Amino acid sequence: MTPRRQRMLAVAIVFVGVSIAATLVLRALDMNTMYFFGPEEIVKGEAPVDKAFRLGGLVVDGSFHREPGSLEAIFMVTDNVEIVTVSYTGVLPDLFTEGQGMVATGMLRADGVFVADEVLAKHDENYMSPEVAKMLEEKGHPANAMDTLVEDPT
Amino acid sequence: MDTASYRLEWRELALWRGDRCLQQSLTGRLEAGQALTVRGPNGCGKTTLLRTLCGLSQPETGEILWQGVAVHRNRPDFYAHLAYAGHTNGLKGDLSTRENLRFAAILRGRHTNQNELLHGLRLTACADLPTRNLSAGQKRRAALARVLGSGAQLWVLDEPFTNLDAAGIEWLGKRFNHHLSLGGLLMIAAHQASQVEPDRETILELPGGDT
Amino acid sequence: MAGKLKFLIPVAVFAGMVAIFYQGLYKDPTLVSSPFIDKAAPAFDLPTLYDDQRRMTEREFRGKISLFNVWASWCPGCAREHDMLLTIAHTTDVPIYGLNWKDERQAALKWLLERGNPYEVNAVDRDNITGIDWGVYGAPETFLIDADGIIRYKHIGPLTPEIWAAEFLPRITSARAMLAGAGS
Amino acid sequence: MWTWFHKLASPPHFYRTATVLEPWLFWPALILLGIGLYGGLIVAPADYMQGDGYRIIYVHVPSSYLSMFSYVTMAVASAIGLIWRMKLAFCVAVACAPIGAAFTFLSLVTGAIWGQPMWGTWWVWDPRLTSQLILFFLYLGYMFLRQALAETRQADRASGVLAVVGVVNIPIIHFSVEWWNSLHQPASLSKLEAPSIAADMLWPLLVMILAYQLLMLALLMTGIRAQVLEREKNARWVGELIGREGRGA
Amino acid sequence: MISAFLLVLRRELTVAVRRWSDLVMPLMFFIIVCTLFPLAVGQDIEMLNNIGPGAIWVAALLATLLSLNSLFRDDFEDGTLEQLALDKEPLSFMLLAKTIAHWLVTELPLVVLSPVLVLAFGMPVDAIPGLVLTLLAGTPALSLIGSVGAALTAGLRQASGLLALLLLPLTVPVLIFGARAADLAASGQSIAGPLYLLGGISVLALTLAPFATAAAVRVSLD
Amino acid sequence: MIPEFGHIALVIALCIAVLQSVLPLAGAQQGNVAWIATTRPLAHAQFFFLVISFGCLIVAFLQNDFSVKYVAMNSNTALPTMFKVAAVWGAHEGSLLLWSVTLGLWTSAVAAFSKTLPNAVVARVLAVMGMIAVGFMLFILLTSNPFDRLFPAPLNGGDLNPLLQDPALIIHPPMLYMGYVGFSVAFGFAIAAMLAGNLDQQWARWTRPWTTTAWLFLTMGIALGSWWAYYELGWGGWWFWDPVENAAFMPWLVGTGLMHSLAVTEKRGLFKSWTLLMAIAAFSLSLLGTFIVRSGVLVSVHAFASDPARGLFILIFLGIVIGASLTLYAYRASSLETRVGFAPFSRETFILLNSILLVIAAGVVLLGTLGPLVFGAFDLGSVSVGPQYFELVFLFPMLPLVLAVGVGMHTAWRSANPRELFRRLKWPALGALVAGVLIPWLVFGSVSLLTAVGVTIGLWTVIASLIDPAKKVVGKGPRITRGMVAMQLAHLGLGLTVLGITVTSAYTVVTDESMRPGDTREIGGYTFRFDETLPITGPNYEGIQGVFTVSRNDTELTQLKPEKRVYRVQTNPMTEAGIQGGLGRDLFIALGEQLGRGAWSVRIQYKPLIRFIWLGCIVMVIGGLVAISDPRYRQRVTAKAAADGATATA
Repeated sequence: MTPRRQRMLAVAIVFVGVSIAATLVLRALDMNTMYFFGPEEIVKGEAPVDKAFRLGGLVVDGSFHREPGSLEAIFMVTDNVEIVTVSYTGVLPDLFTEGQGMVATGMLRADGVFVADEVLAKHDENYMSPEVAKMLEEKGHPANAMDTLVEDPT
Repeated sequence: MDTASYRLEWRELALWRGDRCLQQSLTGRLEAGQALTVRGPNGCGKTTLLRTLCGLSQPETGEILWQGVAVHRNRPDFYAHLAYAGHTNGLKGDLSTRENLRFAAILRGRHTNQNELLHGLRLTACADLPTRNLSAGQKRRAALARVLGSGAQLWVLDEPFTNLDAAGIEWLGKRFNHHLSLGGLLMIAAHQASQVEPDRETILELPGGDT
Repeated sequence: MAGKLKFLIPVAVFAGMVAIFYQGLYKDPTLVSSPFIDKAAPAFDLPTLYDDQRRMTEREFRGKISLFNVWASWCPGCAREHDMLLTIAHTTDVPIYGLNWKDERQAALKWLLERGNPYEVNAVDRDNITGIDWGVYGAPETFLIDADGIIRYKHIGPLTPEIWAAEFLPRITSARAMLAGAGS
Repeated sequence: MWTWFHKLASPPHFYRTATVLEPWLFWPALILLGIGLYGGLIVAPADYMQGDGYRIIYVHVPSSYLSMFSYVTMAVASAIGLIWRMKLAFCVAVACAPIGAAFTFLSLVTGAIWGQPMWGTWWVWDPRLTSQLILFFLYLGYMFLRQALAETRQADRASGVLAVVGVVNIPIIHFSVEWWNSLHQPASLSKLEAPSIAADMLWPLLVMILAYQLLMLALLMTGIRAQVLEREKNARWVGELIGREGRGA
Repeated sequence: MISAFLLVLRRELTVAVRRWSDLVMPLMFFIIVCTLFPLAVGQDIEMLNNIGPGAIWVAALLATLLSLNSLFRDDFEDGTLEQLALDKEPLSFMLLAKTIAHWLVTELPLVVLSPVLVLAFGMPVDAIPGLVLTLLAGTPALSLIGSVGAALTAGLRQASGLLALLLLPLTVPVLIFGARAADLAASGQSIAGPLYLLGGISVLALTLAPFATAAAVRVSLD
Repeated sequence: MIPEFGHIALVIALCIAVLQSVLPLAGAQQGNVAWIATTRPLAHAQFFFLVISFGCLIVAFLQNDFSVKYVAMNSNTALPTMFKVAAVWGAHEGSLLLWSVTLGLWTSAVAAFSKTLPNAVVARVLAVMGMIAVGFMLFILLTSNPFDRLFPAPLNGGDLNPLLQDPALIIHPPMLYMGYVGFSVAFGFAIAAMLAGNLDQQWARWTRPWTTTAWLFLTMGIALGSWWAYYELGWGGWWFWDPVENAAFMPWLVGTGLMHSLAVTEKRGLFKSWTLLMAIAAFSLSLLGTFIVRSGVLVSVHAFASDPARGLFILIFLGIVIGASLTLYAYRASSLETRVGFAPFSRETFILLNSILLVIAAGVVLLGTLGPLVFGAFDLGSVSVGPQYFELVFLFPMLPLVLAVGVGMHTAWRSANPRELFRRLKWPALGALVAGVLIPWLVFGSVSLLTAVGVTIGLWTVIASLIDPAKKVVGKGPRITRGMVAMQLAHLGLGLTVLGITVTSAYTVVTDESMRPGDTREIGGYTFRFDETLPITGPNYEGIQGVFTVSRNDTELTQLKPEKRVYRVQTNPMTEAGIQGGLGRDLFIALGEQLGRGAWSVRIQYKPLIRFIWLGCIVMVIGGLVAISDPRYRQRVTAKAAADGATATA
């Protein structure tokens, strides 16, 4: 085999291999490889029971409440499609607020309540000064961008 | 075989080992039917020169041409004509001599008669033993058998005579001359006399030490 | 069920170990060396004891039936068999070659000076390089090598007159007969 | 064009060029750093959500970017060195490694410091963070492999192969946030359309990135010069150079 | 080219069979690590279930590291590697054959052994096919990536620590996805996602690693 | 006459041991109080007769009674008295007797210091130990009797192996045996608990101090052994991974795991079956170690086969002791677990991880030690198991282990808060990391991967051990109990040892030089001048002493006097190295051979921080001493504690 043909073969092999690999990876990305579920999937029953996974979504405005004298916090999380109730006992991160994103690790109870061991605040990539945020809000644009948190339903 | 055209050339080679420059600029050529014996004190770069010409080491500068084409542009063609035996024997200790040789032969796409070679190198008795159990001389001879049976035009041998007895050296010399008479090329690094007919032989004396 | 079975793992592992040890227990020690019996003597190239410029290789064994004895001055078993070696050296024509194994040169020389030297030549293998090739387990060991440089027998432990008579002499006789037969 | 390229690739010439360039990179970098810090820490307003905590992006973002930039530079230089056997390319690659490792470390540490108030944890095994950590180990591997190989030429090529192999990690780091839904927020600047950061917060960030970039290049020049000197220590021009400086002093 | 590939593969397997005792150590290491966890944790099946997949994968990775050390070392020392480099057939192909042989003799036994471990870790029997599949999909990547590292360090004497450092960052993704897939399998869920990913990594490694290995071998020989 | 006396005493001890292994056990199982009451007297009587027997052997050595074969083979009139005593345990037979005496000592000690324990428990434990004693004494009497006579008696004896003629060796085997045999107590407790079918937290509390005591003897024994190797073998190595060292190291690893696991079982009632298994494993490995070390049975195949009677006996003995206990374990273990929960991030988890890693480490060492033997026995060819194998494989479990130690000791029981932990440990950890990279670099000028890792985790362990004491000194620390001090000391010792090992391995400078008197060499910043050679004569050897002057910056520091000895009887040449030790570094000179014309081959070494290896061991031992001095263990079991134990198991 001439070196030229050898090189062509090598290029062809690399091309085919990388294509196959890319196809496989893309298929994998279509599926949920991260143990990360949104409220919609949970409600649909796609998430496992009795198995730790991560739940992501936005904290529903006005849903947060804490029993007086107790560390247990109850709040709801939404992906603008469905809503899941989360229960968490412990200290919440500073940036955890209603209307913001969060990621919780825990298990789904049989009654559909997600019992979290850990709650992390998730921030979006938008930065602006409080004044601007306020102004935007008044104009009716929510300051936080949903799309960063919620998986594309398609 | 069609032998007329084979030739190996090297131009302006600079050889380095680590931070040490072994040779500044070597230029030379080897034509069909010729032998080149490389000599020089220890550490002058004999082995490095051989390995560089085979493409195992890269020269700092300069180029190597096989039939006028740069070697690294046409490795398969060059290697199809090359057989090399370096300091290591290139034998798997767990395989027998016969198996080692068969592997080398099939890889080159040849089916030579091993028995004649083994007999000539006095390896018949131990041909089926794992080479691990052979003596240093026997291992050396087995490595030589690989080169001699390769059918390659260019033989590059680093210290082929070590661990051989007088009879072995003489026998090897005959094979060298036979190879050259068929138009083969031979390059060796050696301390001893190369056993090659003087009119076919060129001697390259490398200057030693710090250049 | 699997949960309980796993507690049997240690017993099983241990039972395996016992079985292996038991195997080893009734193994004839000479069988251990079987990979080398009837094979060509492994090659070596070592300096000799009296003159470290001189080299000894396995080619020394060619052309005659010889013994190759692994010894060291620190080894009590070697002291026990030394007289037997001297007897062999004086009363038979079987040459004894020595492999001075993992030893100090000075000590070895002193040893031979004090006890007498039964060896033709001694190769010095201070770092157990040749010893590994030859499968030496410990000193003393004695190899019987025939005229073609093939190992015919290996004895582990001190040589005694009984072992010499029972194991070595018959083999030497038959090897001689073959050599003579081939020669005629 | 090619003569210029070849000329630049000759060690003495490059050494001189780098010597000239270095202050022109270093001082602007310092000045920009000052401006950027002033802009970021004092001029820019607090974030509507994170308050002042977000200001760490002025360190975090540039160092994350440069950790990748340095790696790509290193890999490209290594590839050039391997293919065209150019010594100078290896000098560049070798000089990149410690700089890149330092930026990666900085990025990891600032990320952790930032993550604590922002997410409520200093570390999660999410793809972005994990792959950044892997990048750090790749740098370490590169440097330790070099150290283990005594011969410079062999070390150049071996570590070059490693650098090229490791480059698969770069797209993973870059796209991990988009591929996997994870804790790390997407890049604020990568989108071609309007950046999702307010303008008065943006400009100090851009200034900082530029400052870091210049600083990295300045450090790179220093590194390359050291490499060139080390490798050419027996060459005549180095001897002349040292002699001249020696006389000057 | 194909025949050269098969020839090298056959020779590697022959040598491996004749030196099979060298293969036992990594395997034993794997077994030791994997059986001690169930014994130590005792009856806490839930905890065992949780650590099982991770433990099996880490053990597999470490066993691989153990065996990789000698992947090219012997060939480097006896000169057969340099003979391969001087052959007219592409070096990358022949090294791929070596790597595949390595997978067959060191990784495959681990895969074959893994069903027993599933039971020792108290995972459900249904998890066996899943775990075996993930190991089958992921271990080739370990061998292939490992071959690059082994080739880079072939000429070094004390290379084991360095080899680990070089390989860990490159193999960590395999480890993560492998353990995750095994975990999913243990809890009876679909493992298709991570399996595709592992397969993708393995195919990518299969495509690119041989070239890198060949380049690294040439560097080591220089 | 005296040897016969010793022989008879040994037989009597055997008879008592038989009684001791039957009566108390039967009594405990059937509730016969009278039989149980025989336990303690029998134990003391057995020890008494063993001591007499051993004393007789010592007397035989001191009197140069060469009509006793064992004395003839291992002693010599010229041998200094000190070494005559040491020679008693210098070879197979005597060392087995020492083993039995040590077992008797432990048995007697358990009998004496167990007043607080229920009598039935003591009866079972001592019965199990009695069974082991029976096995050992039978082995001695049937196959390796040290009192066998030799006829005719030689005029002079063979001499003790000169390698063994070192003060460290007088004390080394007894230490090691104290450790090995001490694990028999934990083993006895474990078997007794399984026989009784009752394994509660009390059990762990009783077992702990005994285990710790055995462990600290073993630690000392190993450290001394390594020290001895460093001093006596003459070339400055301190660990060789040879079967003899591994034999002591494996029980140590498992014993360390056992100590930790026992703590969890005591405090939380967890990991019972695992603790049991480790108690069995620690002692089993001790038994294995004994046979590897002294009988040579497992070292080389032909020693095994040359005396199949011995080998078979050992095998049957091991089979019965280990096999039976493991079978009992398999039968009982599954019923022992209690379901007490613990969080994934808690001290329990760390200790579990620690013990698993330690057992893995012991497992790979066992694999490497027995592997070659197994392959040899089956004729399967050779396996390449050298120091390289051990160093690589050993690192896998050890790196995470040492890394986890620092975190683990600051983790709370039951459930810890990782965030809180991070807050407390981030600066120490960062400091260790920075120092781990910078210190080697600044002090020694280069840093490699493993050095950086080793120094970092060593420092990290040291720092982590010192956090609480340091806070205490400043006045805001928590209350530090005796148990905590013990733990901190032991871990501090571990950190120091790791530091020592790393730095020594990385930065030792070794050169072999050919030197003549008057020559000087410069190594590691020190100048070595070879002054002269002097002939020397010792009690049973002759030799040559080299005199070297060491100076630094033109200041004379010391003189080193390495020796080359030849022992008269065994005629072995021996190298006695000249060592100048210091906390920071050792200077080490060994004389090689004469090269002619007055020149000698000389090996000069500069070994930084090597003393830290043994210093660390000493600190560990002190930690162990503090732990067993805890008065808690000597308190009578109160009704309340017993009730607590009962509720925890329920």
